[in-house]
Parts: sequence; C-alpha cells; structure tokens
Amino acid sequence: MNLLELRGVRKRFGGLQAVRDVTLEVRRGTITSLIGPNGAGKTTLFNLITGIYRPDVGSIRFQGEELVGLRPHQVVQRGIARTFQTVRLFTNLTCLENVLAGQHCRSQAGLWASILRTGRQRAEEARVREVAQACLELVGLEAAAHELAASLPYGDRKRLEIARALATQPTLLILDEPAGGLNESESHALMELILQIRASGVTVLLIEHDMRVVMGISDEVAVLDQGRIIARGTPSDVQNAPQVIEAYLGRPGEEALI
Amino acid sequence: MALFLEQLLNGLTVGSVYAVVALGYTMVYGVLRLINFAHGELFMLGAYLGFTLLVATGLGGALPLGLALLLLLLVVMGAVALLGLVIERVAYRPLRRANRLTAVVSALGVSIFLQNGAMLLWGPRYRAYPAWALPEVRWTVAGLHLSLMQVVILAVALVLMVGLYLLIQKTMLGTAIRATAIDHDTARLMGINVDRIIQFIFFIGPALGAAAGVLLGLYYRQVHFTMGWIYGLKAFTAAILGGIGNIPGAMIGGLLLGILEMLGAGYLSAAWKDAFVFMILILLLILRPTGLLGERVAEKV
Amino acid sequence: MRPRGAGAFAAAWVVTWLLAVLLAGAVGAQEPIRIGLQAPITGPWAYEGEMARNSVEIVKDQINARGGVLGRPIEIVLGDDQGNPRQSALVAQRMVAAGVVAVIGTYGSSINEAASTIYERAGVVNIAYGATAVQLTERGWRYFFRTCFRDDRQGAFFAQLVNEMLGASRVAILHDNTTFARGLAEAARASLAAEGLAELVFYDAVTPGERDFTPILSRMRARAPEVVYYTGYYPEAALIARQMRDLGIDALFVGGNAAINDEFVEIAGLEVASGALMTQEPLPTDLPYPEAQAFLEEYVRRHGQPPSSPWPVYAADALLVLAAAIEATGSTESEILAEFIRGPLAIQGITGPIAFDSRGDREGAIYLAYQVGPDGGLQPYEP
Amino acid sequence: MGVSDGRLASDARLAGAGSQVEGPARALLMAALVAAGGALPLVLSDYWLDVAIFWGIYALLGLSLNLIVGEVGLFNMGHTAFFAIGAYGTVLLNQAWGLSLWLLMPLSGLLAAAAGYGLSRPIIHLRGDYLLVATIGLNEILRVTLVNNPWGLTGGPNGLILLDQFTVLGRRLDDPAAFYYLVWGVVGLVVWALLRLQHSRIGRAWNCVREDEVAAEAMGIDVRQAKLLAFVLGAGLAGAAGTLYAAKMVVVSPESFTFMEAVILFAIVVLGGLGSIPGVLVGSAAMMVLPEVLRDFAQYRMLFFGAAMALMMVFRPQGLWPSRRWSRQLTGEREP
Repeated sequence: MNLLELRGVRKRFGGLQAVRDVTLEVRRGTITSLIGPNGAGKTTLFNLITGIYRPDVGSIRFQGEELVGLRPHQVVQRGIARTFQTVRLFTNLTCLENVLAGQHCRSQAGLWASILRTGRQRAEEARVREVAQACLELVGLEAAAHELAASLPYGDRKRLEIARALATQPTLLILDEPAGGLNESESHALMELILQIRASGVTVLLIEHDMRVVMGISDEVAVLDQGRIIARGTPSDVQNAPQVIEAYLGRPGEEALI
Repeated sequence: MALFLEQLLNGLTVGSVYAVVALGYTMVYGVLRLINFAHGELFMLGAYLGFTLLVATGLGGALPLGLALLLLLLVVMGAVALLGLVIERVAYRPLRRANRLTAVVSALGVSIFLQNGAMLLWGPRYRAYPAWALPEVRWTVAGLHLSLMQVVILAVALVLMVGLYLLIQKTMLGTAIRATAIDHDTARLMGINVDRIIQFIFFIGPALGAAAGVLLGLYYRQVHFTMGWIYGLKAFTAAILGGIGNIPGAMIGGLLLGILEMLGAGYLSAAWKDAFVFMILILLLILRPTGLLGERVAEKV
Repeated sequence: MRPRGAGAFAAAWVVTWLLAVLLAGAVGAQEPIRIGLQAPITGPWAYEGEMARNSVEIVKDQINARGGVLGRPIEIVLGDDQGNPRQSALVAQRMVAAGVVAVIGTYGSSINEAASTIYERAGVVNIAYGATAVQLTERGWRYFFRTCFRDDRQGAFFAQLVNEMLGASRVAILHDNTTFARGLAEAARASLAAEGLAELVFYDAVTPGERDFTPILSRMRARAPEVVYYTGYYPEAALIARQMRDLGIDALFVGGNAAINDEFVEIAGLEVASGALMTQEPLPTDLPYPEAQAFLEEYVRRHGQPPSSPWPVYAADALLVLAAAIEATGSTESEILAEFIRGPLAIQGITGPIAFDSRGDREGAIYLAYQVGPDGGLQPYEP
Repeated sequence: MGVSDGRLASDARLAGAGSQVEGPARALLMAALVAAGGALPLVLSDYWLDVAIFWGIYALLGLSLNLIVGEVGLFNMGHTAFFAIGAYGTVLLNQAWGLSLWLLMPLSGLLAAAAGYGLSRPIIHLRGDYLLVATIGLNEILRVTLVNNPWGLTGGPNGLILLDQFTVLGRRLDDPAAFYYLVWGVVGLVVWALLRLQHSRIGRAWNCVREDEVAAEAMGIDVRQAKLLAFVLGAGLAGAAGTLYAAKMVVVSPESFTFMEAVILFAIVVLGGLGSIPGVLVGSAAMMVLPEVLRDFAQYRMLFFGAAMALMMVFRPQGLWPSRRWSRQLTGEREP
C-alpha cells in the first residue's frame, strides 16, 4: 500500500520551474531514495511535501489524506518528520530539549495545566521525556542529553537531528542528505541506524548523494532530473538505466559544448 | 492644488532631512545588523556644534555666506564623524560577537549619555541659530511659496544622497562595503579589512547625520537636546519604511515619511499626525513585511 | 541593593550635613530650614526645571542675605522628577524621608498629582508653581497650594476678551499638547462654549519643536477665523504668527501667558509681532513692587536673560510664601504652616499679591490683555 | 525512574540558571531570600520601600516582556502600550462601575491581553527590526490617543485619577509597607508560574521558535500560535501590572507610557539576560534602583545612568544574570 502519493506536482519560482510534474509513490515500510544531480529539485520536493512550500499544481496524499494547503506543523502532526540538508538544530538548547521539541505535537498540556502541573500534565511530561530519552538512545546520544546542541561534533548533530525528527513519532521520516559530510565509519553507522528505523516500522524517504548509502539500504530509488522523475525501481534497475547515466554524466553530444 | 503642492514641498524638505539621517541608520544596519540608536544623538550634536561654531566664529562676517556654510558643514561633519568612531570603538566593537540586542541596549545607553551630555554642555534651554546665518529669502512661483532654506536643504541633501549612492555603487570601497554587508567572513577571505569597513561606516553615517543636524538647525533655527531622540526615531522609522539595510530605500522612506507627515497635519489633524504616520507604516508593513525596497526574505531551507 | 543604596544615601547625608555646617557657620551657627524643590532637572522639561531652580536660588540667597528666616538660613533640597510621574512619586517620598519643612513643585499637572498624593498623606506643605490643571485642587487636599493660576481662569478671561473687548465671532484655538497648553486650550474652549457668543471654528494641536506649521495653518485658513489663540510656548508661537502672515491669514494673534516675550518679538519679527495680544497676569515689569524688579534684574545678572516662561517666577513666589509663613508663625510644623497659608495672607509676591482660597488655589487672578507695541514692548491693551 | 531523575536534574539546573545550587540548599536559599524580602519594610524608609515597589512593578513588566523578547525572540519595543491599557482600563472601569481593584487586576489583564491579540495578530509575522518599529508605532499611536483625549475618555495630558485602592477587610493598602507586600506577592506568584511555564512544553516550544522558526515549524510546533500566545500572555501580564501601577500612582497619565519607558522595559530584559527570570529581577533592579542611587549627582545623574547602561552591556554582554540557554553568545548570528 502506498503511504505517500504525489500526483502531477509542479512548483515554479519566478522564472525557474523547480519541479515540473512529479508523480511518485512511497510504499509503506520501505526505504525510498531520491537521487539526482544538484539543482534537480530534490529539496524543493521535500519542502513541498512538508508544507514549507505550496505546490502550484498537483496533489500530495499521505495515508489517503490531502496534504496540500496544510502548514508544516500540521503535516508533522499527520506523521511526516524531516531533517534538513544544512543541519538546523536549536543550537542553544540541550540535546534533550531539542528532542523534546519533537514531542510537542504529541502532547497537549496547555497554559494552565503547565502552570498548575496537573496530574495529567505530569504524566504526559514523564511520557514525553521517556520517548525523548528513547530517541536519544536510538541514535546513541543519551550521554550527551544535557550538552548544548551547539557543542556537538558535526556527525552527532546530524544524528541528533534524526533523533529529534523521530521524537515526533512519524510514520514517514524524510532525511535530506543524512550522510553528507560524514566519514566512512559514520556513514556505516548511519546506514545501520536507518535500517533500524525501518525495522521499527517507520517508512523512510531520503535524498542522498552518497551512492554506497543509497545502493546499500534502499528498497526503491527514484531519480529526479530537472524537476522530473526520470527513473524508478530497485537500486540495480536504476543504476543501469541509460537515462540516469545520461542525467548524471550528460548526453554524449552535450559534452562537447562544455 | 497650490496648497497640495506646498504641503508636498514642505514634506520633501523635512523628508530629505529624515532621509539623510536614515542613511546613517541603514548603513550601520546593513553592515552590522545593529540599530544604532545613538545615531539620532549624533544628529543632535551636529546641530549643536553648528550652532556653536556659527555663534563663536561669526563665520558669515569673514567669508561669503555660501562658502562659510560649506566650511561649517564640513567641520561639523568631521567632528561628529570622529565621535562616531569613538562610540563604535567603545560601545559597539566589544559587542560585535554578542547577541544583537545587547548592542541595541548599549546604543540606547550611549544615546542617553549623549543626550544628557549635550544638556549639560549647552544647557537645557532651546538654543536659537543666529538669524543672519541664512537670510530669509522667499519666492512665490505660480502661487507656490518657496524659501531659500528649502532650496538649500533639498540641494545639500540631494548632493549627499547622490554622492553616497555613487560611492557605494561605483567605487572599490563601495564594493567592499557591499561585500561586507553580505557576509563578514567571506569578505575577510576576499582580503577586505572588515574592521576598516565598519570604521568607515561609522565615519560616514555620523557625518551624514551631523550634516542633517546643521541643515535642520538652519531651517528651524532652534536646537534642543531632545531633538535627536525625536528625529532619530523618525529617521529610523523612515529607514524601516524603505526597507532597512537598503540605501535607496532609506532615501525613499525618508521622503515618504516627510510627505506623509505634512499631509497628515495638513489634511487630517496635527494632533493626530504621528498616530497617522505610524498607522500608515504598520499597514504598509502588513502588506510588505520588509519595507518598500527591503529584500524579500525567501529563506533557503 | 539595600546596603549599596543605604551607603549612597548615608554618603549624601554626610555631604549635605557638611555643607549645612559650613553654611550655618557663615550665617550664624543655626541649623538651616530645609525646603524641597521638586523640578524636572533632567529630561525634556529640563529647561523649566533649571529656571525654577535658578529662581528659587535667587530668592533663597536674598532671604539668607537678610539673615534667613527665624534667624536660620534656608537650604534648598533638590529633587529631580524628570517630568515623569513615577520619578515624581519617588522624589516626593524622598523629600518626606529627608524631613523637609515644605516642598516647592513641580512642573506639570499629572506629575504634580503623583507627588501631591504622597505629600498629603505625609502631611507636608507643597506649593506647585507650574501645575495648572483644575482637577488638582478638586480633591480637598489640606497641604496642597499653588502660586500659579488655574487654567480655567485664564481660559475664562480669554472668552471675556473675545466677547467683550474684541467682539469677534470666529475663533481658532491652537495648543501644543503639553499639559499646560492643552489645559488652557480646553479651558478656553469650555468658556467660549459656555458664553455661547463666539463660535470656535478650529481647534488643533501642533507638535513642539517643529518649525513648519503651514499645513495646519492652511487648514485653519479655510475656516476663516478672526482671532487665533495659541496657548503654548513662544518658540512655536512666533513661528505660527509669522507663518500666518505668510499664508495671508490676517486674524488677530493672541498668545497665552507662555507665548509672548522678547524672544517672541525677535523670532516673529517686529512687523508681525506688533499688534499681537496676550492674556497674562500683570507682568513683573508692571508691578509696583521693588521685589519684582530686583528679582528680574538679579536673574538677568546671573543667567544672562530673563526666564522664558512664567512658571519659574511662581516657584520663586512659592519660596516667598513659605518664608513668610515660617517667619510669621515661628514654626516649621506643616499643620501650622498650612493653616497660616490658607488664612488671609498679605504677601507681596513677585507676581503680585498672593493669597489662597480654601482649596489651595491662588486667589485674585487678575488677567490683563497686553499688546505688542510698535516698538516691540508690551503695553496694556485698550480696545 | 530515569525520566523523573532527568526532570529533577533539569529543574534544579534551570532554576539555578547557572549557579550550581541544588535541592535542599536551593530551598534554604529561597527561604532566606523570602525572609529577607519580607523583613525589608521593617528596616527600609518609605522612600526606599517605594523604590522597591517600583522595582517590583517593573519586574512584573520585565517578566511579561521577557516572555515576548526573551523566550520567543520577538522584538517588542512598544510594551508600555499594554501596560497603559491595563492602567487606564483599571481607572475607567473603576470610575464607571466601582469594581474592586482585586477584580480589576485580572480584568485589566484580560483587557490588555485582548488588545495584545488584536494588535499583534496582523504584525506577528514581521521579522526582527520590522516588528520592533511596528510595536514602537503601536505604542506611539496609543500615546497620541491618550493625549488627545478622545470623547473625553482619557483625560488628555493630565490623565485620570484613581480614587479607589486595594482593600483587605476594609483596610486600604496604600501605605508603602502594605503595598510592598502586595506587589512582591504578585511578583512571587508570577515568577512561580513563569518558572513552571518555562519548563513546560509551552516554554520549550517558545525557545525553539526563538532559536529557529523554520525548524520549529518542521518539528510540529505551530509557530504563529506560539508567538501569539507569548504576546498575548505578555500583554495580559503587563495589563495586570497596570492595575498595580494605577493604584500606586493614583494618577494615570501619558507621561508614564512614553517611548522612553518602553526602552527602559526593553533594557531590563536585555540587561538582565534574555530569557532569564532571575535576570529580569536583577535587570529591573538595575534600571529602577540605579537612577535613585545616582540622585546625588543632580543634573549629571542621567549622564551616568546612560554610561552605566552601555558599560554594563560591554562588560556583561550575556546579561547580568544570564539564562543558561543564552549564556553561550550567539556568534555571527545574522537575521536574513
């Protein structure tokens, strides 16, 4: 069954048609990778899914529900969480506080409950902290819970961002270049982590340039070029598709022009 | 119609003073993201210094009036610019890496300091520019009243604005300033001495403010230590109206604010003028959240 | 906070005490009589505060030179209220804590209100010099007095001037939104309405410090007033008078008692100024008392020019009242002083004979219309 | 188990805001502070008590503005507008219906909160300095309105007089000692509530918004709603403080709500340390007590005050008592 379905999605910025007619499905329980050359529109597509941009045309359905027109926080409530290509942590907050932010949409305590610390609020707070703790443990940052996010090394920041996204208890996790800037052993750990996330029942959609990561863990790969999906299939299918090679390397005829 | 044109002209005169002061705000903001609340006081000090020099030296006697005023303008601009450098060094540079609001409060402290310093130096009374400083010459062109002072203010303001615009857009220094405004670190990598640029900004901005102060002193003929607070706020508003950090924006914002004020006073009620002006400002910001010429913020996600 | 504050306070005490000892040594080894002066020494109204301070100092020096009061010198305790109600309340508490005999002050009605509430509770005589709002004396205070006159008196006089002497039917009133100017303008408006003879055709405010009033004056011109009453201060008054002429408005310019003085004539120019009227208590120069003349001469000698608004002189008068009261009763008890001041008084102040009614308002507001003569001097107006 | 441990540790750390005081020691310290505060009227003169009362009122205002500027990062330099609405609302409602001040305090709070909602809704999306000027504008519009006395409602420059007073069993609380307890009682209550709020999901959401709006939104936080809540809550608190101010001053007039006062409030929050509740208390002390200490300098006093303000910032850029969350200075933070 398809968890996420994009139908005929388009987005134009001024003179630039960033996304032209994308149709894409993400099946529940899979790891789907979105690859493509720089400027292909991958991040724009993510921003469209998560509600940061609104598509000009097209529909985005998640678990059968239309997402177009929802604001980002509403999309998160529906069960889609994301990370950013350029890590965007709350740098002056601790790791735990960062992850707790993810639980915001999964808790209700209002103004008065928070001030009066009602029994329900306390129970909720305990539950929220438990979830946050668990997310930190999952990415292996439990020891750094009370460190400021800003003080973490780069690789840890990326993992913290994943933990924060997981804390929203998503059905679909969207990762924007999770392996970018990581060294080999870190990439390996990351792959393990992503597989573990899938095993816990969360569907994963990721943008990645590191082909070893993409080929190593993806169940399905979609290739985006100039705002269009040009190929889809298993990693090995896509790897050998001529149009993909062309997109990455350029058409034989064009090379002369460069 | 003549009345309307007259209001427009009055508005342009006051507005061009706002515009010149607003330039100081917007330049500092562009490079440092700092609202230099002390800028209004530098404007006020310019007006006072002009007053003192005029009275003390009796400039007009020795030299032709035009030359004397030009000299006066330059001396005052230089003196206030030096003060601007000192303020930057003492109150802002130590805070360059700190939170933005820290420097804002430091600037407010400097502002209170300068205001009271001026009160102590020149006394709390209104001081009047000597009447001989600028002869009362008026023309009536097609039913339109026009005074020499208005022409002088408009001309000087225009020269200053065009000069600044050319400096920023056409010179190497201007390019360096623009580069610094975009990103300090990158500018530094390009071999630009960022500290120098910031100092230069703190030289030019106060100089412009001081020039506006002298012009306003000549126009209104009276100076008071609280004028920096009032005009500073107006000029800052003008800078925001135009889109802060944007030099043509500050000019347009200043002129527009001056005109709005005069129209508000002329057609609505003088007592409600300031409320009217701010109402327009807020409405405009609701429609254009970054001012008239402000950069549209399309945040890269 | 406490140790530091108390330390500073103690230091202040020591300094004041030392000064007091020195002064006392000079005048005759007597403990001084401490009288508070509450005024805006900093802030936008600082010039009013400075002039009030100067005026009070002159009277104090004169009294001390004569040997003081009850053989004791007068000492002024200064409190800066910045023209801010909060600061005003604090100054009042400070005055009470310092144990001053009485307080002179302050400028601004709402600022005064905040302080007088505290003086009243503490039972300290306070005489306002620049607080003209009617409401101040409506609360049945025992210790509050004012040497300045209420807005409504001058307002009523203006209505009388318009109706009886000028016989005008279209009147414009302008003020500058300061406490006093607005109060006077509202009072004048109310009096005009009550008499119902002349019509108020224009009523608006200018912004102090501004110099171009043509927009508002152009609008006023369309209403064709015969008389224009400006209740604010002279710098704006002069420009308004001049710009009225520039715009071809030939209405009669009438200023309130802060609007017209020598500087008015100077800024407006003689040809514009001459003929302008002002509503005013008798001018010091017209008063037959040597005190008034001596005071003004002394002020000019010390500070180069006479005070530019009427209020500082009322502050000086307040000190004269207090000195007379202490001398006459031989007491520094607030209750006795208040009793005496409220009773029939015969004090020659700088602004004329001073007496107070039961509410603490100054009695006998004699207003006159003065006219700027062809030579720029002021002379009583005769229709 | 692990969870509750985490909370305790976090609470102690957050409340201590940098100091390493924990558990019983902290309770002892608090008790000592409260006892010392309670004993102050026994040793202070009425004058210093009044200073302490204004300190308390401005601490309340600072706390309310801190919600907006410190917690959520919205630049609001027109906060006195809500303070004014509360103060004028108190006097007007008291004059009209003779409502008790005890009732009027929450009522003025509601009034100011409603105004805060209506006024901030259209401008809440403005960024940094644009919002700053818009709020300055709101404050100016309100001040001009108060001065112009529309429909004879506001009393113009002379303002309005509040004849009523807080009463307990028929006793008017208008002596400084009683009023001191009243004000600081309210401050205590508000600090207690705000500390709890700070460590709740709402407080955390505010901080996230301050740190990175886009990321906060992407984590499921309704940024707009979080901002509005802080603004409305801050406005409401300032309104309630307005009742205390009106009762203390008796007269309510436009001079109390000038741009300069708004600047003082802003400075309290930054000077104390953004987002820091103890910082606000220290910052308001600096802004209220310092001018009083400097009184002996007569006309030089504001000169020194201005210099002190700048110097405090230069030497303690993170604030006098910084919140742990902001103690790390934001380096090179540049708003787009």
